[in-house]
Amino acid sequence: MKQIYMDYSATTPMKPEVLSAMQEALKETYGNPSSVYSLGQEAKEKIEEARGYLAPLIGAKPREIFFTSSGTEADNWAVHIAKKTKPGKHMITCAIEHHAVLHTMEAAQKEGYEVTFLPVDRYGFIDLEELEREIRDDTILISIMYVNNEIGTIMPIEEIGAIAKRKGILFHTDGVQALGNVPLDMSSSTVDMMSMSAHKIYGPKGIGALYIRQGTRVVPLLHGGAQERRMRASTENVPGIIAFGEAARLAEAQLEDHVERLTKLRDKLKDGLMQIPDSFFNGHPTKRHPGNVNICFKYIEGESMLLLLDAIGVCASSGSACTSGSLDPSHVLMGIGLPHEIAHGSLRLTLGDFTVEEDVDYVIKHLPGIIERLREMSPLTPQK
Amino acid sequence: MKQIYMDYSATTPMKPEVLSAMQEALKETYGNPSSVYSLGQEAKEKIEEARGYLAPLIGAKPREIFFTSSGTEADNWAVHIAKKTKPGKHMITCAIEHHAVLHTMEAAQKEGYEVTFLPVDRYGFIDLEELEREIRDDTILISIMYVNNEIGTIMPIEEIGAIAKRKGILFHTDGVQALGNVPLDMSSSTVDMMSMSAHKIYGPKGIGALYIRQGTRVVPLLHGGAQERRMRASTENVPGIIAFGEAARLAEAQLEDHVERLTKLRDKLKDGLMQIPDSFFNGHPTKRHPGNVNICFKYIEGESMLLLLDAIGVCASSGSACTSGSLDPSHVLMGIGLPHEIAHGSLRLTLGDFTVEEDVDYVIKHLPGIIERLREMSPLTPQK
Amino acid sequence: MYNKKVMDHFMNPRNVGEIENADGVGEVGNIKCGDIMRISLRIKDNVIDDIKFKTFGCGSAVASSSMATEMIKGMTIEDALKVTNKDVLKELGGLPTIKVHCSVLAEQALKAAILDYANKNGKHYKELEGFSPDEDHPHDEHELEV
Amino acid sequence: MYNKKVMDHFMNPRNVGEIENADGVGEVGNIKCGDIMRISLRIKDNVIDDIKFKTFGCGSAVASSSMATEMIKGMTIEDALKVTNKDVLKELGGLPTIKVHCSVLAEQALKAAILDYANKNGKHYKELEGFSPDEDHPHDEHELEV
Ligand SMILES: Cc1ncc(COP(=O)(O)O)c(C=O)c1O
Ligand SMILES: Cc1ncc(COP(=O)(O)O)c(C=O)c1O
Repeated sequence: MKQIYMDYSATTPMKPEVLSAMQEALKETYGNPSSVYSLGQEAKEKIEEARGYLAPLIGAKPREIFFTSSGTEADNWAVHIAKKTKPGKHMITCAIEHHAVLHTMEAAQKEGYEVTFLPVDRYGFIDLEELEREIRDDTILISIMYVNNEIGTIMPIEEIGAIAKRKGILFHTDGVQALGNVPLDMSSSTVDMMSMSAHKIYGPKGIGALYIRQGTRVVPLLHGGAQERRMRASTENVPGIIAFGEAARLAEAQLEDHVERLTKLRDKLKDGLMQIPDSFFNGHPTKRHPGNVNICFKYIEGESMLLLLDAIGVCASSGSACTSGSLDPSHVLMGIGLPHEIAHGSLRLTLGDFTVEEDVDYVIKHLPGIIERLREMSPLTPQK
Repeated sequence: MKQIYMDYSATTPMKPEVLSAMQEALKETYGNPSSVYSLGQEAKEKIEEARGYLAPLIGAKPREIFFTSSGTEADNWAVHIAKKTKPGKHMITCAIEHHAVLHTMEAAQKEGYEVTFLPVDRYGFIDLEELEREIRDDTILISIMYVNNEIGTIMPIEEIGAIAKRKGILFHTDGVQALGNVPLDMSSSTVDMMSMSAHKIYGPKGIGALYIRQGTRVVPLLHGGAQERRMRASTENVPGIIAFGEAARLAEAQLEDHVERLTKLRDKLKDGLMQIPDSFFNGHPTKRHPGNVNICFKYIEGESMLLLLDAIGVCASSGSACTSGSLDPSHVLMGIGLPHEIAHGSLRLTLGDFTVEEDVDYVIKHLPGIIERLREMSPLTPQK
Repeated sequence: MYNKKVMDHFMNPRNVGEIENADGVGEVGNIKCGDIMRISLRIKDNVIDDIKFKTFGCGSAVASSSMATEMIKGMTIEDALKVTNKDVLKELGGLPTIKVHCSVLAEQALKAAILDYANKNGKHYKELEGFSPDEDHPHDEHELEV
Repeated sequence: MYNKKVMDHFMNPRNVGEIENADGVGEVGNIKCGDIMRISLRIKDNVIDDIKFKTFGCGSAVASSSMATEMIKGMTIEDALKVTNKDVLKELGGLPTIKVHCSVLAEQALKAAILDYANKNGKHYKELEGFSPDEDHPHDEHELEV
């Protein structure tokens, strides 16, 4: 059975070029970059080369990029930097952030910080006036994600950043889903810090980065050795960094094509699936991740849908409670105001560079039967 | 020119089995383990399989093992756990810990914790009576490394742990250099938490683990998703974990042979190099890492030695100021009481599973000439 | 995640549907938690002659509904009331820990259906004493001690 | 880490040694910091006729010692005193940032040697005003603003 991977926002397979760069590095570039001998120094050079590939993808200077172990670590670090370098006890974020930001903020609350979780409208947008109203004298950080990972909405980051700048508040954005999917140019941006992750752009898992604008005070989250200019300790994950660099290089070269091609596929998939009765499209229709389709199907539960999709070779995700391992449907779907019974029936299909039109056609053809079947089994479906 | 790698304590090349397990996983096992579909579930199973390989290497239960991005993160996390779960403001460690512990402790000091840095004797041992004397009512953590990474000394961990246990204090050990080099059995140990790192046992960089004894309260250091039983967020580094598992499996199978073979090579190397005049052996003669030789050569500086060794294909390290990028020679060499002029001339050669006797012979043959050459250039060398 | 037997019951659920003019119907669950189950019964001579279910829920909810109905069909009411969630789990060969709570619905729904039958027919089963179909089933905790 | 030219001067250092009965000798540096340099000079008609060095230090200390002595040999004392650490760095094609401080020794040692010569011979060079061979050379800081 052909496997149709439509969960690119969860993680991506690696591109062949990235894979071979990494495989080679694992074998050859094993020297510790802190070492004096050539083997170590070569590793160090390759790290700088990779930093030099990531920089243009986001319009940054190489020295503004610090490698981390993941997007999660980058998010945690950004909040830590605000806490340790700014005087004040208040932070602002929004209700539909990734847990890497939300739970970090909640941990800060336990330490005595006050956090405002801004509500969002049905598209996932915060109210800019409300943001301004919530800013206090002791606000040290505004953290609003660039692109939402579930509903795909692209936030008005520069407008938010302009407010932050005007008020002199540090502005962080979780750019994990934006990287490689949205044109980014930190050199003309209001963003002070941005989180990134390699495994969302056809790179390996276990490597990420935090962009930190020049002029920002930095303190480490992980203490230890002098790596990353003393700001992020631990022996560098050299092969991971090299692969991240290669993935970034490709993403930069292909960005326009990537967005154009995916957008077409996405809209075709959306139009096809919205033919199914009692379906609700989530997120903004156009201001959205080029590969993200998120739809709720009434009367049915997400995990069941995923299992039946898996049985026909389709990999997808859902914001239902059962798939998140928690009791409630995803906080994002709740955040945009969906009632429980609709949110439980959510399906997220995220397309990527290996998706072809036939895959889209296949899902359009087979999903209606799956929905039908589950609805027949559901006590909630109205009797015909 | 043949390359003779003698810096296994800095990092190791990967074993072929580990490399191929990782290369395959990078390609095939790309599913997100939190996903419902088979591709994700297979990744999840492989993670548990890897945990099951690491557990016997340290005599732990699989559920006591939490994967991290590195030994550094594990060290930071252990200190964090003590801070967040124990009432009290005092911690005890020792002067020759890895920076991942030392600098984490220093960061805690800035937050108001008091830290006792126990001095060590010339072998690197702390005084157990002094340890007991320094314990206070509000001591929340004792953290003493298992094997020192520079001088190779194996600490009397169980004796230290017995004191901690008697006083009801959490006991952490940085086991990064012990893993795979010392028989470990957590099931009969006094250790509550132990840090590990894959790239020191022929696994990849960017993956580590923290052992946490069952019954210990745990809080996350990195907040976000529900991975690692909600205790360590971020999409799992699946290929890294799989490779760590494979490296652990091999280490377990080969431990005895590994120790025996390396010990012989180590002692031969040591005896050969100690023929050089004005040389000082560092660390304990027998209670030491099976592959570690650390010698100071008077009148010369470490980095120069490393460069000349590199020129003949030998990869080694030194605790000289210039190689650490700081002003002083390594805190470990200072900690065991060496004067600056001796510490600057330190050379660490660490052997591993790809080291053969000819490599040892080669170094014994060529190092004297290098020392001689540098001494001739040094203004400190007494005129003959 | 799920073993073969669970997947079989999920992919090919037994006894799906609704019995027309059933002797007893029970519906339990909570839309908030994402699982709702309805069981309808046909009772003949104190024996569960036919049983059908409809379930809105995840894989384990569907599979345990299917398994439970299959086990219960043909039992006397007294025997059926003795079937617990644990028995269903055992027959299924186990469920992932975090999924166990999704399987308690079947036991609850059956009880609710029998209660409905009992109420309609003026019967009394001591196994149902204290049972309330509207009570929430227990959920697992979110803290960790290793 | 080091470029080819630096490595060449490290691997094949020029002017290593000690001049017997030198006209001026200067030693600077600090064992704590791990670099010490001694320069000895032979001066003829106000010209540096011969110069030799001994250095205890890292690759950049040795290479900059070698390069500096090579540059200075044959210069008048006045010209030699104009040679700065920057000139040496430039000739070397640069050093890694954290290594730059290791290269200041050469300038210091030369000055110290000329001072010694001046003191012995009752000479005075205005370039040496305010120079003290025992002053520590500056080191870089350990904080980061990106
Ligand atoms: C004793 C010790 N602890 C911690 C570490 C840090 O490990 P990692 O490089 O995986 O962060 C190392 C090695 O660098 C080490 O030798
Ligand atoms: C928006 C967003 N932020 C953060 C993360 C976390 O990234 P990582 O898995 O690299 O920790 C993800 C993905 O998991 C994400 O989609």
